[in-house]
Amino acid sequence: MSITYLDAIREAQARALEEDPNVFIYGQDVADFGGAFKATKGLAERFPGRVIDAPISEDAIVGSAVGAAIEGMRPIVEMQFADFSAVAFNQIVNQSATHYWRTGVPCPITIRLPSGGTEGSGPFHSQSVESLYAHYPGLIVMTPATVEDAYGMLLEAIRIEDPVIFCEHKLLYYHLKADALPRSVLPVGKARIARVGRHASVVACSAMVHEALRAARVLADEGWEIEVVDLRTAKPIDTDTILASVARTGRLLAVAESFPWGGITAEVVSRVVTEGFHLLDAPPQRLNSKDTPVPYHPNLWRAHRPTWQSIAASVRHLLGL
Amino acid sequence: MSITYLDAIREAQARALEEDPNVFIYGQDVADFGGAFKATKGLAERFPGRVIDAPISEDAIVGSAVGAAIEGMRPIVEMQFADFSAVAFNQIVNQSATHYWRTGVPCPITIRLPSGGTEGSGPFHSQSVESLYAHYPGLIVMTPATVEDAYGMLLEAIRIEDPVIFCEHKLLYYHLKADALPRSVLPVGKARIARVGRHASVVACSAMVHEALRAARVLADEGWEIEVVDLRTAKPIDTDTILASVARTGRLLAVAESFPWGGITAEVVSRVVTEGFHLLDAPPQRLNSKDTPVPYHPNLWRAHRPTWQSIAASVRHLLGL
Amino acid sequence: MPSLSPSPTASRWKGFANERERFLAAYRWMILARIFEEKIAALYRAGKIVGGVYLGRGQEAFSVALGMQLDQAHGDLFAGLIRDQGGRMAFGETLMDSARTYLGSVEGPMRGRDGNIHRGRPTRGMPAMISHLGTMVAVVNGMLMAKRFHGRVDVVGGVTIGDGGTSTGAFHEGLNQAAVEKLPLVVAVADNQYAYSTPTCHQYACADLADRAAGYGVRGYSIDGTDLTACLETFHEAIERARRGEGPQLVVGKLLRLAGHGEHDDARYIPARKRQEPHGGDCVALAREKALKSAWASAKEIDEWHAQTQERVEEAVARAQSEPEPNPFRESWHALATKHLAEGTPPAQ
Amino acid sequence: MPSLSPSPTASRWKGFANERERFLAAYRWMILARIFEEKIAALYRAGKIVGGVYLGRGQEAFSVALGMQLDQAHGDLFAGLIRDQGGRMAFGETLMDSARTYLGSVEGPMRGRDGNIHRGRPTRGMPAMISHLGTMVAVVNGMLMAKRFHGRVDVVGGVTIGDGGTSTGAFHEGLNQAAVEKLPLVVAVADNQYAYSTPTCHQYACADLADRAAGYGVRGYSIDGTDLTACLETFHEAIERARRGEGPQLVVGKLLRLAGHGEHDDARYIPARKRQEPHGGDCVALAREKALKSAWASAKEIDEWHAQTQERVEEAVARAQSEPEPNPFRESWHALATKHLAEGTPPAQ
Ligand SMILES: Cc1ncc(C[n+]2csc(CCOP(=O)(O)OP(=O)(O)O)c2C)c(N)n1
Ligand SMILES: Cc1ncc(C[n+]2csc(CCOP(=O)(O)OP(=O)(O)O)c2C)c(N)n1
Ligand SMILES: [Mg+2]
Ligand SMILES: [Mg+2]
Repeated sequence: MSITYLDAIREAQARALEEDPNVFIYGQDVADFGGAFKATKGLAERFPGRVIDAPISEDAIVGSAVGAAIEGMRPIVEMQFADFSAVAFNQIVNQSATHYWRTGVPCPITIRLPSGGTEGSGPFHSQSVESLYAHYPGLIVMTPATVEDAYGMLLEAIRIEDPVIFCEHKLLYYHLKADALPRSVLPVGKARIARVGRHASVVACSAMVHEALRAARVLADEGWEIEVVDLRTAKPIDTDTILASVARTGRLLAVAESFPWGGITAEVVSRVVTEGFHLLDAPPQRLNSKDTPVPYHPNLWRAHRPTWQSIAASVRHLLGL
Repeated sequence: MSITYLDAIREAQARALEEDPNVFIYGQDVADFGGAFKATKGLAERFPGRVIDAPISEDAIVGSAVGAAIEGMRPIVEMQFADFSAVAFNQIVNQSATHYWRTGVPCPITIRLPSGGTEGSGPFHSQSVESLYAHYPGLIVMTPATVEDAYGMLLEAIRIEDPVIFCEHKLLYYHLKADALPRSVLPVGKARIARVGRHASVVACSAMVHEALRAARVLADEGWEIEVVDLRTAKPIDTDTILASVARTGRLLAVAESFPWGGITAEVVSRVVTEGFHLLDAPPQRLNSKDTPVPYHPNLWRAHRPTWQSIAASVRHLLGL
Repeated sequence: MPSLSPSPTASRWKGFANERERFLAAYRWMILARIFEEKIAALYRAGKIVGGVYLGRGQEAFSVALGMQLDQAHGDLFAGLIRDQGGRMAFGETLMDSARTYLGSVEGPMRGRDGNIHRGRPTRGMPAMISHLGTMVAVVNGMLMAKRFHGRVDVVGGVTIGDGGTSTGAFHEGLNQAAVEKLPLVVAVADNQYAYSTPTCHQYACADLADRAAGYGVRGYSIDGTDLTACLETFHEAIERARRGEGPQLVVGKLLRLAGHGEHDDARYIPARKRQEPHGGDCVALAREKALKSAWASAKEIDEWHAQTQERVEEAVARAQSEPEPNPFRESWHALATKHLAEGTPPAQ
Repeated sequence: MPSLSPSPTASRWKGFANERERFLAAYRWMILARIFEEKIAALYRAGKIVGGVYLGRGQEAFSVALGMQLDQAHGDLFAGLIRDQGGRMAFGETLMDSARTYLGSVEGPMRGRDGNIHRGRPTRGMPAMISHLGTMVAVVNGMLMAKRFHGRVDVVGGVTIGDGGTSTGAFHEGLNQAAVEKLPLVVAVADNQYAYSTPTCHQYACADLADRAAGYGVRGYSIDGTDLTACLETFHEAIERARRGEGPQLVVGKLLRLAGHGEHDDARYIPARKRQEPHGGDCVALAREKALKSAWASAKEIDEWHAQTQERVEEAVARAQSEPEPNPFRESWHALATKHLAEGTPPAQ
C-alpha cells in the first residue's frame, strides 16, 4: 500500500469522525464533491450529515465553528486555499483565539489550510500564513512535513482543546508517499531531527524540510554533514530541540517559505541567539521567499521561494565556503 | 503654543487636504463628529465634501480607497481602532499591498490606525498590529513616537505612492506635547537616535520609545548610559542605524508592545545577528507583551505590556548586573 | 437573578397567565436595567468604572422582550451587545455578573481579562461578544448547529445588532448562513437612528431594514421598538416560529438611542426634536403610562418596585466593589487550554 | 481589438442604428469569446497553459451585454471575474492582452506576475481582480467616487459576480456602500446555479437574488441570462439609469455554467437534465438561432465570422507563444512603487 500526504489527511479525518460523534467537517464543496483537493472525498457518504457544504462565507464559517465548539462539537473547517483565510482573519484571531482566555470555555476547532506555493498559482493561491497566525496568542499552528505527521498531527489537532491552524502544503499532497499510516508520532510541540549532521543545522518546516533535505544530500556529496530540523509546529516552537542541534553543529540556517519580514525564521533565529548565543560559531542565517507577492509564472515562482539550490548556497555561505 | 500628538495628526491632514485636491478622508464618524478621537475635528467644515462618513464596513472602506487611489486620489482611511482593521485585513494585504506589483499602477492610500494599549480598553481596543502588516510585501508601516514625527511622517505617508499603515499610539494622543510643528523631519526609512549612550542599545518604536527613555533615565542614575533607537518605521527597518548603534554599545535589547511570537523584536534581533554578529558582546534580548490577548483590567494590563520597569530590568540583565 | 424578590422569572409566554403578567414582568426587567445602568453611569462620572460605559437607555423594551421570552433553562441562547442590559438580565444573567464586570471584580465572569459589555457565560447560553460588530451572528449559528447535531431542534437563539452593525460583512454572512441552514435564529435589529454619531442615511439606503428579510428568504418584522406590547407580541411570534422550524426571523425595532454612544459622548449631534418624533420616546416611561392606564399597576406599586430595585442595585454594586481586583501575579498568562503547549512552558514529553 | 476586422466596437446603444446591429455586434463578441476560450481549453489539455483555465461558456450573452454597452472611451469601468472573457473583450480588452496572460508572455498586462483571469488594465477602466470574491465591488465604488471627485458623474461602473460570490461579506459591504453613496454602479450577478460544485440551495435561501435589491434600496432586475436580447435591453436600461444618477442597479441573470468550474473539473455533479431546464441553454446557439430566424444574418455569414475569428485567435495565440517568458533575473523583486523604501535597498539619505 502507498499512502500520500493527502490520503493521510483524509484518513485522519475519517478516523476522527469515526471516533468522536462531535466531529464534523464544514467548508466549501467538502460534501459530495469531496473538497477542491479531494481531502474529504467519500466522507460525506460514510458519515451522513456530518460533512457540510458551506456558502462562500469564510467569516461565518469560522464564526459558526467557534459557536459549535462552545457547545461541545469539534469542527474541522476546510478553507479552499490558505489565502482565503484572510477574509476569516478576524474570526480566527479575535474570536477563536481569545475565547478560552476570555471566558474559560475552550474552543476546539481545527482550520485546515491548503498552503504554500505551486507552479502557476499566483499571489492568491500560494500563501504560507503560519507566521501570521503564530503571532496571535491562543492559537496552535501546525506545519506537517511528512505523511506520518499529516496523519498523526491532524488527529491531535482535532483532539486538542484549542483552535489549531493546520497548514498542509499543496506541493506535498500527491507526491509525498509513505507505506503505511503511523501508529504513533512525536508529541505535538516536539521538533524532529529529519537528518542528523554535525556541520550546520537547517531549521525548516513543511515543504521546506524536503528542500533542506535535498540540499543536505547535495552537500553530503561534498563532505558536509548537515542536520535538518523539522519544526513540525510553528507555534509552539520547540526551542530546546533547536538549541540542542545548534549545540552540536554551531551553525544555524532558518528557512521558511513565507515572506521575509518577521515570521518563522526571525523567531527561530531570535530564540537561538537570545538563549544559545554562546553555541554559535558563526552568524546565524535566514532564508525566506522574496519580499513580493508570490508570482504566478513558474519562472518567477521558482526564483521567489527558497529551493534546495538556494538553501545549499546559504549553507555554503554559513560554512564560510 | 503647545501641540499634542493628536493635534499634529489633525494638522497634517489639514495641510494635506489644503495642498492636494486629491486628498480626502474616509472613515466612521470622521465628518461632522470629527472622529472617535477627534483626529479630524473641524476638517469636514473646512474642506466640504472631502471628509466622508462611512458605514460600518471596513472591508469596503479599504476596498474603495484602493479604487479611488487607482483613479488618482490620495485617500486617508481612519479606522476607529487598529483592532478593527482585522475585518479589512484582506483588502489591505491582498488588494492594496499587491496592486502596484501586479499591475504597475501605484496605490497611494494611508490607513490610520489608532493603536496600542490603554487602561481598561481590553482585547479589542488595544492591539499593536504593525508586525502583522509589516510581514506583507507591498506595505510601508509607520510607527511615530513623537509629535514631530506624527506630523511629518503622516504628511509623507499621504504623499508616498504606496499603501502606508500609519500606527498612531492612543496613549500618546493627549499627553505628548511639542512647542511647534516641525519644519522638517528625518526621511522616512531612517531611524532616530532618541538618546545617546554607550553601554547598551534599546531599539523600540511608538509608545515604547518613551518607556525606554524613562528606563534609560533611571539607569543613568545608576551610571549606565543607554542608547535608545526610535525605529520610526517598522517597515522598512533602518538596519544600518541599528547596527551602528550596536557597534557603539555591543549590547541590544529590542522592545515592542505587540505579541511575542515574531514581530518587530524578532526581526530586529535577527537582522542584527545575521549582519552584525561580531558587534555583540552579549546575547541580544527581546521584550514584548505577554502571549495572551491584551487584558482589560488595568492591574493586568500594566503587567502585560513592557514598561520602563521591565525594560530597566531587561537592560540590567543584558549588562550582566 | 434569584436575589431579587418578588421577581419575574425568565420564561416563555406560556409561563404567564395573561397579558398583564407578561407586560409587568417585562416592565420590571426594564426598570431593573434602567436603574442599574443609571447607577453605573453615576459611578462612571465619579471615575469608579473600569473601561467605558455604553447604555441601553431607550432600548429596554425591545431588548427585554427578546431576552425574557427566550428560555435559558430550555437551552435557548441570547447573544446581547452593548445596549442589552435589559435583555441580558431578562434572559438570565445575574445582577452580580453585570456589576462585577463594570467594577473590575475578579469574581466576574471575565475575571478582569475582558470588560463589562463583552461579558458572557457561553455554556449557559450567553456567548461573550467580541467588539467586531456582526460577528456574533455566526457564533450563535454554530451553537444552534451544535444543538441540532445533539438532537435539539426546539431551541432558539436570539442575537442583537444595531443599524450600524447591519453594514458589516459578518452580519450578512451570518444571516445568510442561518437562512441556508434554516436555523432557529431570531435577529433583533435595534434601529436607533445612529451608529455612534452616524445617522442611518450614511448607513443604509433602503426604506426599512426589514426590507432585507426577503433577500435572505427569512421572515421580517418592523415594529415600534418603544412600544413594549408590540415588542412582546412580535418577539413572541418570531420565537415561536423559529422554534417550530420556520427558520430565521428578522425583527427590526425603530427607536432612538436616549444617551450618548457611550457616557463619554454628549450626543449633541442628535437634534432635540428627535425625541418628539415617532419612535423617539422613552420606552420605560411609555410602559409605565400603559401600566397605569390599563390599571395593571398603581403608581404606588411602581414606586415600590423602583425603591426595591434601587436597593438591590446598591447592594450588588457595594458587594462587587468590595471584591478583590485581579492580581497579575496570580494570572497564568497562558492563552491556551492545553497548558503544556503554551509557549514558555516545557514541551510535553 | 483593433486588429479584428470587420469588427464591432465597444459602444453605447446610441452607437447602433437598430436592434439588428446591436444584436449582431454582441453576437460576434460572443463568438470571439467562445472561440478564444475553446482554443485556450485545447491548449490547457495539451499542457500549454500557465495556471488554471476557467471558462465563461454559457455566460457570454450576459457578460457581453454589460461589457459592450459600457463606454470605455467615455470613462466607464468594467470589472470582470473569471467567466467574463466576453464582457472583457466587448468592453475593450485586446485579444493580445487575453492571450498573453494565458500563455505566460512577459508582454502581457501582468508581466507574468499575476495570472490570466486576474488580468486588468486599471488605468483603462479595467481593474485587475484579486481572487477573493466580492472584493471588487468596493474597488469599483472607489473608482467611481474618484470620478465624482473629479467632476465626472456621468460614468458607469460595471462589476460582475456569481451566485456564490453574493454570500461574501465583501459583496454586501460593497453593494451597501454603493447604495449609500448612490454611485452609478451596475452589478451583474450571473446566477449559474453552481459555485464550484455547490448548488444554490447551499448558497442562498431567497427565491431570487434580485429580491436583495429592495434591502439595499437599489433597483433589481431578474432576467433569463441566456437570452441575448433580454440581456441587452436590461443592461441598457440599467446602465442608462445609473448614468442618470439613479444609483446602483442589480441585474440577476439566470443561466447555467456549461463547463466545469475549471477545465480540471468534469462537473459530473451537474445533472444532464439541467441543460433541458429553463435557463439551461447555450446562449451562443440561441443567439445564432435568433439571428437566422430574424433573417439578420445568413448561415453562411455566420460561418464566415467563425472562420475569421478562428484565424484571428490562432494568430494571437501564436504571437503570444512566440513572445519571451518572464526572466527572474530581470525582475526588480520590489513590491513598492517607492523604490528606495523597499527592503534590501539602501535607505534614503
Ligand atoms: C467592525 C467594527 N467597526 C467599528 C466598530 C466601532 N464601533 C463600536 S459601536 C459602533 C457604532 C455601532 O452602531 P450600531 O450598530 O447602530 O449600534 P448602536 O451603538 O447604535 O447600538 C462602532 C462604529 C466596531 N465595534 N466594530
Ligand atoms: C472568498 C473566497 N472564497 C473561496 C474562493 C474559491 N472559489 C473560487 S471560484 C469559487 C466558486 C464561485 O462561485 P460563483 O460565485 O457562483 O461563480 P461561478 O464560478 O459560478 O462563476 C470559489 C469557492 C474564492 N475565490 N474567494
Ligand atoms: Mg445604532
Ligand atoms: Mg455560480
